[in-house]
Amino acid sequence: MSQINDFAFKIGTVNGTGSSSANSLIMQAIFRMGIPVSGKNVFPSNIQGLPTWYEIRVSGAGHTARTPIFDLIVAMNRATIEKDIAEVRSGGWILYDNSWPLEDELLRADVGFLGVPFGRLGVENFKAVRERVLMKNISYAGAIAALLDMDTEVIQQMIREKFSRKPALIDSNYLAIKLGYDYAQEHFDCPLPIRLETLDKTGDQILIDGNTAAALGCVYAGATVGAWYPITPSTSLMDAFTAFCGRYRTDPETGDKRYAIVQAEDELAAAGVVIGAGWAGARAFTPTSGPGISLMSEFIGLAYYAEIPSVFFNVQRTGPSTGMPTRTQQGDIMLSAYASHGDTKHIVLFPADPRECFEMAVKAFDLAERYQTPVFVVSDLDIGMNDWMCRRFEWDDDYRPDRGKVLTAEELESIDRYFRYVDVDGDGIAARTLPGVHPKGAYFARGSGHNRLGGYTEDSDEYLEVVNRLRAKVDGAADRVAAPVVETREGATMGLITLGGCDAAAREAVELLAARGIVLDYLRVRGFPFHSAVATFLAEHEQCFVLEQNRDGQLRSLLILEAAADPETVHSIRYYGGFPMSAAHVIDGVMTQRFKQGLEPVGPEGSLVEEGA
Amino acid sequence: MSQINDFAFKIGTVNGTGSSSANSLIMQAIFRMGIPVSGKNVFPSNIQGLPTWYEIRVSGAGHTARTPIFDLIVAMNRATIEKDIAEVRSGGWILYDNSWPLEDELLRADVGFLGVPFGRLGVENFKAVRERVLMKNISYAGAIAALLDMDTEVIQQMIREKFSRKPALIDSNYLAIKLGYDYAQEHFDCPLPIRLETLDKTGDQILIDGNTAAALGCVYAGATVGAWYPITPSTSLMDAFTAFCGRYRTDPETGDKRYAIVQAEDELAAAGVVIGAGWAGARAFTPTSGPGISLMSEFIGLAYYAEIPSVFFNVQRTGPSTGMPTRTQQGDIMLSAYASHGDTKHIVLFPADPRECFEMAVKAFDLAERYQTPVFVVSDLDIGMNDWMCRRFEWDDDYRPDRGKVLTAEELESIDRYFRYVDVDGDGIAARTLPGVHPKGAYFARGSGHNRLGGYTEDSDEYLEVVNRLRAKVDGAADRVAAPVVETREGATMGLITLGGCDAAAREAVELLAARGIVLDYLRVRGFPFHSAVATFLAEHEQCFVLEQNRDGQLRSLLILEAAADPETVHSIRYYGGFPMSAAHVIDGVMTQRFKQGLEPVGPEGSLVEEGA
Amino acid sequence: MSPTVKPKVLHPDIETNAVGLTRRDYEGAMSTLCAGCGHDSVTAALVQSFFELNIEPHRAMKLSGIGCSGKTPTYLMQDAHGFNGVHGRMPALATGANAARSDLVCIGVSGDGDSLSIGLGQFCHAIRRNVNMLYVLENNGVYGLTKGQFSASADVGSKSKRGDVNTQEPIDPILLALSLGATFVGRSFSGDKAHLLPLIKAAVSHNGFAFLDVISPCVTFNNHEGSTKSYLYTRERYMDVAPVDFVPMKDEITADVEEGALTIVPMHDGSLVRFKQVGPDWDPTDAAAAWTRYRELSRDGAVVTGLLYLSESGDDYHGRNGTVDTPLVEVPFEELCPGSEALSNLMDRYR
Amino acid sequence: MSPTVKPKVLHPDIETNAVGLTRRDYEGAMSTLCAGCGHDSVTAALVQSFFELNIEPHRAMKLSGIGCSGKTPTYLMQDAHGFNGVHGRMPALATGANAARSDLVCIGVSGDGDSLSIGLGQFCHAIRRNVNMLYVLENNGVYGLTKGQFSASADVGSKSKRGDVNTQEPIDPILLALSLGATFVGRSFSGDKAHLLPLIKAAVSHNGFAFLDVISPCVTFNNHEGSTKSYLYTRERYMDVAPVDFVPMKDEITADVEEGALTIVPMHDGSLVRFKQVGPDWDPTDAAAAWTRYRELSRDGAVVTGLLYLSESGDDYHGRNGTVDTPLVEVPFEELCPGSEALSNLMDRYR
Ligand SMILES: Cc1ncc(C[n+]2csc(CCOP(=O)(O)OP(=O)(O)O)c2C)c(N)n1
Ligand SMILES: Cc1ncc(C[n+]2csc(CCOP(=O)(O)OP(=O)(O)O)c2C)c(N)n1
Ligand code: SF4
Ligand code: SF4
Ligand SMILES: [Mg+2]
Ligand SMILES: [Mg+2]
Repeated sequence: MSQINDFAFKIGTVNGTGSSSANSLIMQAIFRMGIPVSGKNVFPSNIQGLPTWYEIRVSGAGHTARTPIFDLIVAMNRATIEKDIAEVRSGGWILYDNSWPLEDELLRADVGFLGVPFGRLGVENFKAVRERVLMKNISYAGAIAALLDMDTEVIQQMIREKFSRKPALIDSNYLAIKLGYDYAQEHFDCPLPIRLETLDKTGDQILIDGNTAAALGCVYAGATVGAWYPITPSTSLMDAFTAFCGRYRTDPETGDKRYAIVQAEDELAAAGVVIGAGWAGARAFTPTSGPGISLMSEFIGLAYYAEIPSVFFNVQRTGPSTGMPTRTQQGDIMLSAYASHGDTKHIVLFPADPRECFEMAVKAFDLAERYQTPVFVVSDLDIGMNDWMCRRFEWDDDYRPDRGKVLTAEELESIDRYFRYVDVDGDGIAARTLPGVHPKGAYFARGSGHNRLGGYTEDSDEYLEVVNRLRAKVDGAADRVAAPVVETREGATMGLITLGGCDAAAREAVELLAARGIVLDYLRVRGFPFHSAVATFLAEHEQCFVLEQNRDGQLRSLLILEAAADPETVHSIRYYGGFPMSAAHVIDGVMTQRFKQGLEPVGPEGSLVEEGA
Repeated sequence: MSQINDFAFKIGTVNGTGSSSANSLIMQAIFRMGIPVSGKNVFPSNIQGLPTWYEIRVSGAGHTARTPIFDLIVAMNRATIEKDIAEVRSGGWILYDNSWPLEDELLRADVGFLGVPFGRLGVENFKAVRERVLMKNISYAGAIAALLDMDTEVIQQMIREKFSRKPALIDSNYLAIKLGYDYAQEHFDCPLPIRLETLDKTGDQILIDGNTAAALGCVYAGATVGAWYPITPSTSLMDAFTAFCGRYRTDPETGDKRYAIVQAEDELAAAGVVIGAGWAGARAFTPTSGPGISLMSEFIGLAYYAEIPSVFFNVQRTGPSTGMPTRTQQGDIMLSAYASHGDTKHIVLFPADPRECFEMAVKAFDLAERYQTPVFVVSDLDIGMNDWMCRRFEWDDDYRPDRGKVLTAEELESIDRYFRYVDVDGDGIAARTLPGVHPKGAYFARGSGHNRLGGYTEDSDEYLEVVNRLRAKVDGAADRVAAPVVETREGATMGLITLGGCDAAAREAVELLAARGIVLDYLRVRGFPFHSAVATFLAEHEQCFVLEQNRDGQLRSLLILEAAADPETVHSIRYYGGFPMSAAHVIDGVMTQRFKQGLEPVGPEGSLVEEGA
Repeated sequence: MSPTVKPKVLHPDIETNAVGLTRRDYEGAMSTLCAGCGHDSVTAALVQSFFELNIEPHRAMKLSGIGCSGKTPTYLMQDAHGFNGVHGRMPALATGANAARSDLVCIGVSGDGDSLSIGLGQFCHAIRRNVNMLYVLENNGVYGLTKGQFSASADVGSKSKRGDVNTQEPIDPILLALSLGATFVGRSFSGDKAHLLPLIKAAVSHNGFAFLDVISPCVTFNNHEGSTKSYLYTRERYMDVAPVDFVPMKDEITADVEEGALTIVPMHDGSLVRFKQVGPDWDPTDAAAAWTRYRELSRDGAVVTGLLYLSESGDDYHGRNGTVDTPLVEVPFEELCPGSEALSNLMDRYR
Repeated sequence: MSPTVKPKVLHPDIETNAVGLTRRDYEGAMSTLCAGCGHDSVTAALVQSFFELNIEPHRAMKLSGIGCSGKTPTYLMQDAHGFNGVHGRMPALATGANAARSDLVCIGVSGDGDSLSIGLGQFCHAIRRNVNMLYVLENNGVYGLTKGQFSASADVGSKSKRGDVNTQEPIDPILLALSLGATFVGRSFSGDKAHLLPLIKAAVSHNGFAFLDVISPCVTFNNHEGSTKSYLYTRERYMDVAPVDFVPMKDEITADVEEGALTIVPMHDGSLVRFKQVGPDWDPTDAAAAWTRYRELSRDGAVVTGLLYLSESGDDYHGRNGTVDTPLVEVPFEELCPGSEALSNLMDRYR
């Protein structure tokens, strides 16, 4: 089988050795050749010295989901070479550093071993120790370029761009690339059957990670207050916001900042800063991950009950507890919907890729202000920290923030008396006011019992009036949060439902399954409370598979509780081992479930899907 | 209709004026007359000067649920007299202080007004201002005694007991009682048609609140470490634990304490202390309420994942957020089941009354140690803070704590090597060890990814092995947590399902409905994960009504997700205004739901049930 | 049970301030605290101060945590936006509110449980950030609202109403604030309104975090013999080491500043703080000396009060951050959103 | 990826201590920290100290929060129970563990983010409770594990690797601890093992909360020029004001205590702490003096180290609580459960 523009490889190195620049160089070069590509960084929760991998998938057909099958493994890390060799597919290749010989017992007959003396080349060509390490990593990029038939001009151009401010480094990088490239050309039959061929499929695309995209969304939405406490994998969101604000929000004359970023002492405080700022009228947000949401729970309930606009980005990682901070998961779905004690229900957005991170970040502020409530944008480590290929972002200059119902000084002047929680319009949303605007606008926000007038209460009826309205308000948002993406296929009676970063794998699987004669309609949930189209889809399909990345089938649960899914006909497909979803997992899950439902005579072998007990 | 031993009255006073002793005096006197009685304290979230009510229901038939219909209202608080007068049932009575005349517009023709010059009597008979206020409140107890035909000897006996250490106060209390009693006898036609008659139905009963009972359970279970941060309505649990430990856990010779109570700086710390102590081998617990559980969420996830026995009492109050701290609700059901980010699932016990608080407190420690996981005992303000009539507690001196699988020094000595998370028995439970016991026992507890050996891991398979076992472990507890209470009736095809403090109202309603020809089987959930009998009950009934005190039908949701309840056939009945459930609410809810299901031609009028939108 | 609003009694000759408001306009709902609670005296002092400072109520934000103390904002300036947040977390809310609205007067009221137990971390970090606000800690040594447990400010040896004796070292917010580099540290007593007024005014004028620790006895749970936070105990041991006068901006020129011996500190907004009598032992501009002497006197049993430390030279949060002068809430959207062209250019960098 | 266990090299003449263990027995898994990380030197000092103190590893409990610092317990005493809790909450876990097992040596390791940001409240309250434990704060001025953000201990003017300058006042744990009544306050430097060893030993012997603030440079994110927590900066400004010798219990009688000029403090367990050279400026038994001098010297740019303050006379948590001597975990159930008769009697009171 020819594998032009259709293969995957991964590179095993040691973290803290500069391999990440080599890896993104490779990925970007492929991208610039017009070939769809995706990369997954598999890194440890540690700063230096532990194994790290970078997985690159090349797919002329445009599939960007992770694949767990590798055609080539670049095994630069002696500590993991055994595992790496074991993992490459039969018929694949191992590229390794043969400065020292490989133990015989590691060899596999069904795999091609491509040894390049990276270490020796480094020692021979570079002086400083640190430089040798760094250049060794750049050299493997050169070797890969030769093996895969990469466009060397593209690489050189990238090196020039990257080091435009440090020209001294351009030469050494050129050299390192050349060393690897020439050695490979000389010693191996280049290119390999897995190889690249220039396409024109990335013209309107960019390579960007979801956290950067979300940060950009915050800037474009006009968010002025950001509060945070660092936590992987959300940290880069605030790093990006800081950088963008530095560029776009600094007064060119005075150098003054049109934003305030508070690095809070913890997540509780970060939530409090956001809610205080939201109450005072700023668009405010905090990025965090699961442990942070747990810590913010009390404050989230306050924002819900006192009706304060606030935006929470939850870049999910593998839980529970500290879990695996550098692995991905979708384990906070239920929590996002119902966080905090008592009866609560929140608006949630589930972006599937960086482009949606950008768009939904903007949307989140509009929803938060429109519905005067906390809004969660729930992505995950894979979306947030990996570079994804997606369409260039666009901006409509006519966009103006939807501040929702906020009374102006003029409006306040003209009314007799203002009461905070009176539902004038019957949509569950009462008009709010901001401090500093008008004496008549004053009200007292509180998390304790209050009545429609905004007064403290311990009276049943007064209490009930408010909490019942809250429920109506949030439920009423359903069709305005985010409509699902639906794709139907001729003849499908069953559906596949998923959310967030499972999208690419799901679509790929739906295609592959269709080829096998298993035709599925597809729905991707993008918001909560669920859009009415979700219940419709469920009602219109005899059986649905619900695909997600957590142990307990949280999306499925939520669909049952909130979209009238029939528990008998929604079947769970879950993979939650910390890696992004792959089409193989989906297909495997569908086949397993079909077998269970009596639709297939035999189940798939060696199932990849984790079965919760 | 004769209302001997079957009526309800309530007393409106100002808090901080000593009315609570008068009220409990009245309640206790009725109890000592052998008549079933229940009392609900309706108090403000404030220390002094605001309205407070005490509701007493007398039921020869033994119904102890709250009733919202009052035959007599003692309106001692001028600030609420209008409301109080409006609330008494037609044909009922108002007992009030007529030292000052009542405005004409307050009078109701359908109600008997019984004026007693409590203020004047106080002024005439007592000197100190504070004494006058206190004695005024005791006097109304005297008037009530006359009106209801209370046994005065019982009252005098109680006063003697109460002030045995302050004999000076006995006389003034006697006098105050006598003043009210005589005045009523003289001026009114005593007793009223609503009156008491000695019975013998409370012989094996006690009057106790659930927090005291739970504290006693902690003492009997051998809990040695208690950590807490004060929060209504859980505070009295630790107060009681402290008092019991003072009595039962103090070394008679040295005065040394066989317990450690840590008043922590907040709920996060309280949870940490409990988990630290549990890890070190102590039975440890913390009492709190909803906001505390929100704050503890992160730590709860740690205890779940690192498998540390720990017991959390959640005495629920009305949420969300600070909510109404002195009102009751069952709003933390879902939270208890799934608290913390990531995939988690917890063991929960739902006591229905103080006796179960006692028993389940003991059980909670056994379960926590057996399953090495956090266990929640979820009661509410009504159960926790009100005095309930219930059977005397018993203790089996053969009880020994179930410490679960804990390896002794001898066992450790005899094995080759110990690994913390290996599931030797196949029940999902790995043996644990305690510090200080044996060098071979050492292991590293962590909330980050770990494998079965107890080592840190970022490996998918190793991670999955542990979290899948955790799920099996907790699910495996289902039949050992607490079997539901089931009561069947001839001919019932439908069921009523509830939990916790709704029990009394539910039972009463089931009786009353049966009299109307609506026959229901009854199931009260007592634990989570649900016992298999719950799913069986659901499967065996065409329709079930799920009764609970929260807006969103959380128990119903949980039954759908975790006990295979069919959403189509489980109908929600909810009342969540902050008062305890009453039979009227249940009947009303059942009738409304039956009407909706087309089973009744007309729905009930003026529905008491809150309809979530 | 909506808050009882005090009837406005209109009096022909009722006094109005420079912004045309009466004292009554600075009041709020009727207090529901216990009769005699120290917190109500603090409220009265705040009302009076804001009236005299001519603050427009709608140009102020009042925030609090949970506790009897947390109710204080309800009882003042009904025309100011108020926020009664969750227990111990007012500092974060105030930080956010101030980040958004640097132009409004930010008033936080807290309790000793609220600030020194559950909220200790937030309290310390708000000091560290020098958030521009008045922060009043109504300190009664107990958790009033939950019925009288010792708080972290209870002194060793102090007796509870039930008779228990506290054995734990107190957390002294004054020592803490001075250790954390607080720029305005005052201490007063709810029972001494004349003392409180200039402190509150100076605190409002301060550019940064102005901390006032106010001993505010809990008559219900901590006013008995054996308590070290009772009215009696405080009165008996009261020692005012650094009392101040406050000279508002407009009076400045006419202010009588002749008594040269006194320290006079010009405040950020142009008003003056004049230390009435600063003994040779007390230098209100020396944090270390204040820490040492305060601790020494306190250990000797004194209840030390006054404007113990003041530094007007530093930057508040916004100064350090370099935020624009326009409150962020009022920066026009056009100045916040880079627009489509910028986005298009930016996109080129992600290729 | 289970922890790499160091191969035990058996050496015939390998040194054993009084409990028959070798130094290797006090080690743990191989460190995964960056080469040169200060935390690893702290680990080495802890290993050495516990070895020399003859602690039986299984009679110790080691706890930590999250961060690079939080990994330290993994690298020492593999035969001790360990608990790597959640971020900033180790003090509570340790309080609970110590409440249950007062007889075991309790060792907590934390970072400056862990203790001074998210965990500040818990840290302060553990001091207040005087929990009997060794508390090591590996202080590097940054959040190492999340890649180098300033922590609350970053000094004003300190430069981040990216070039940002910190503008916020640091929270100095020494000033804080002294303000909170800490009973053992030491400061050291990971680069000076000889200095650390006696401090660690004295801390373990202390009856109460023994706090050690150890400057422990982060080579990856905070060891550049402009950092005030780098090796170079610390070495250049190192000022040891109160170095100590530790004389273990068994050596006590033979200890050379002739040099009368030195302060000698007998510890709770019978060992001695001997201050090697305490200048006229430093009285390690005077907290106020320590606070003042420490602050002064630090402001002058010194990195002040030593056993800055020690008070051995107080009670720890259990002493104040009056807990039985038997660790609570070992009190027999019969002494905990009042039994059926007591219950029956009690029930009579609820009628
Ligand atoms: C998270 C949380 N925990 C506990 C409580 C209960 N609570 C309310 S106020 C309070 C203490 C108040 O003490 P303090 O701050 O000193 O105020 P005071 O009442 O003495 O004025 C507590 C513990 C709460 N409301 N929220
Ligand atoms: C609740 C929570 N918030 C944030 C994090 C992310 N986090 C891990 S370690 C750390 C800071 C560590 O800094 P420090 O305590 O100084 O330790 P160091 O790494 O510098 O040794 C942070 C913010 C987390 N693990 N948990
Ligand atoms: S309980 Fe104490 S603090 Fe609370 S209102 Fe009463 S006197 Fe004030
Ligand atoms: S990042 Fe810094 S603190 Fe963390 S291991 Fe590396 S050097 Fe040490
Ligand atoms: Mg207080
Ligand atoms: Mg650090």
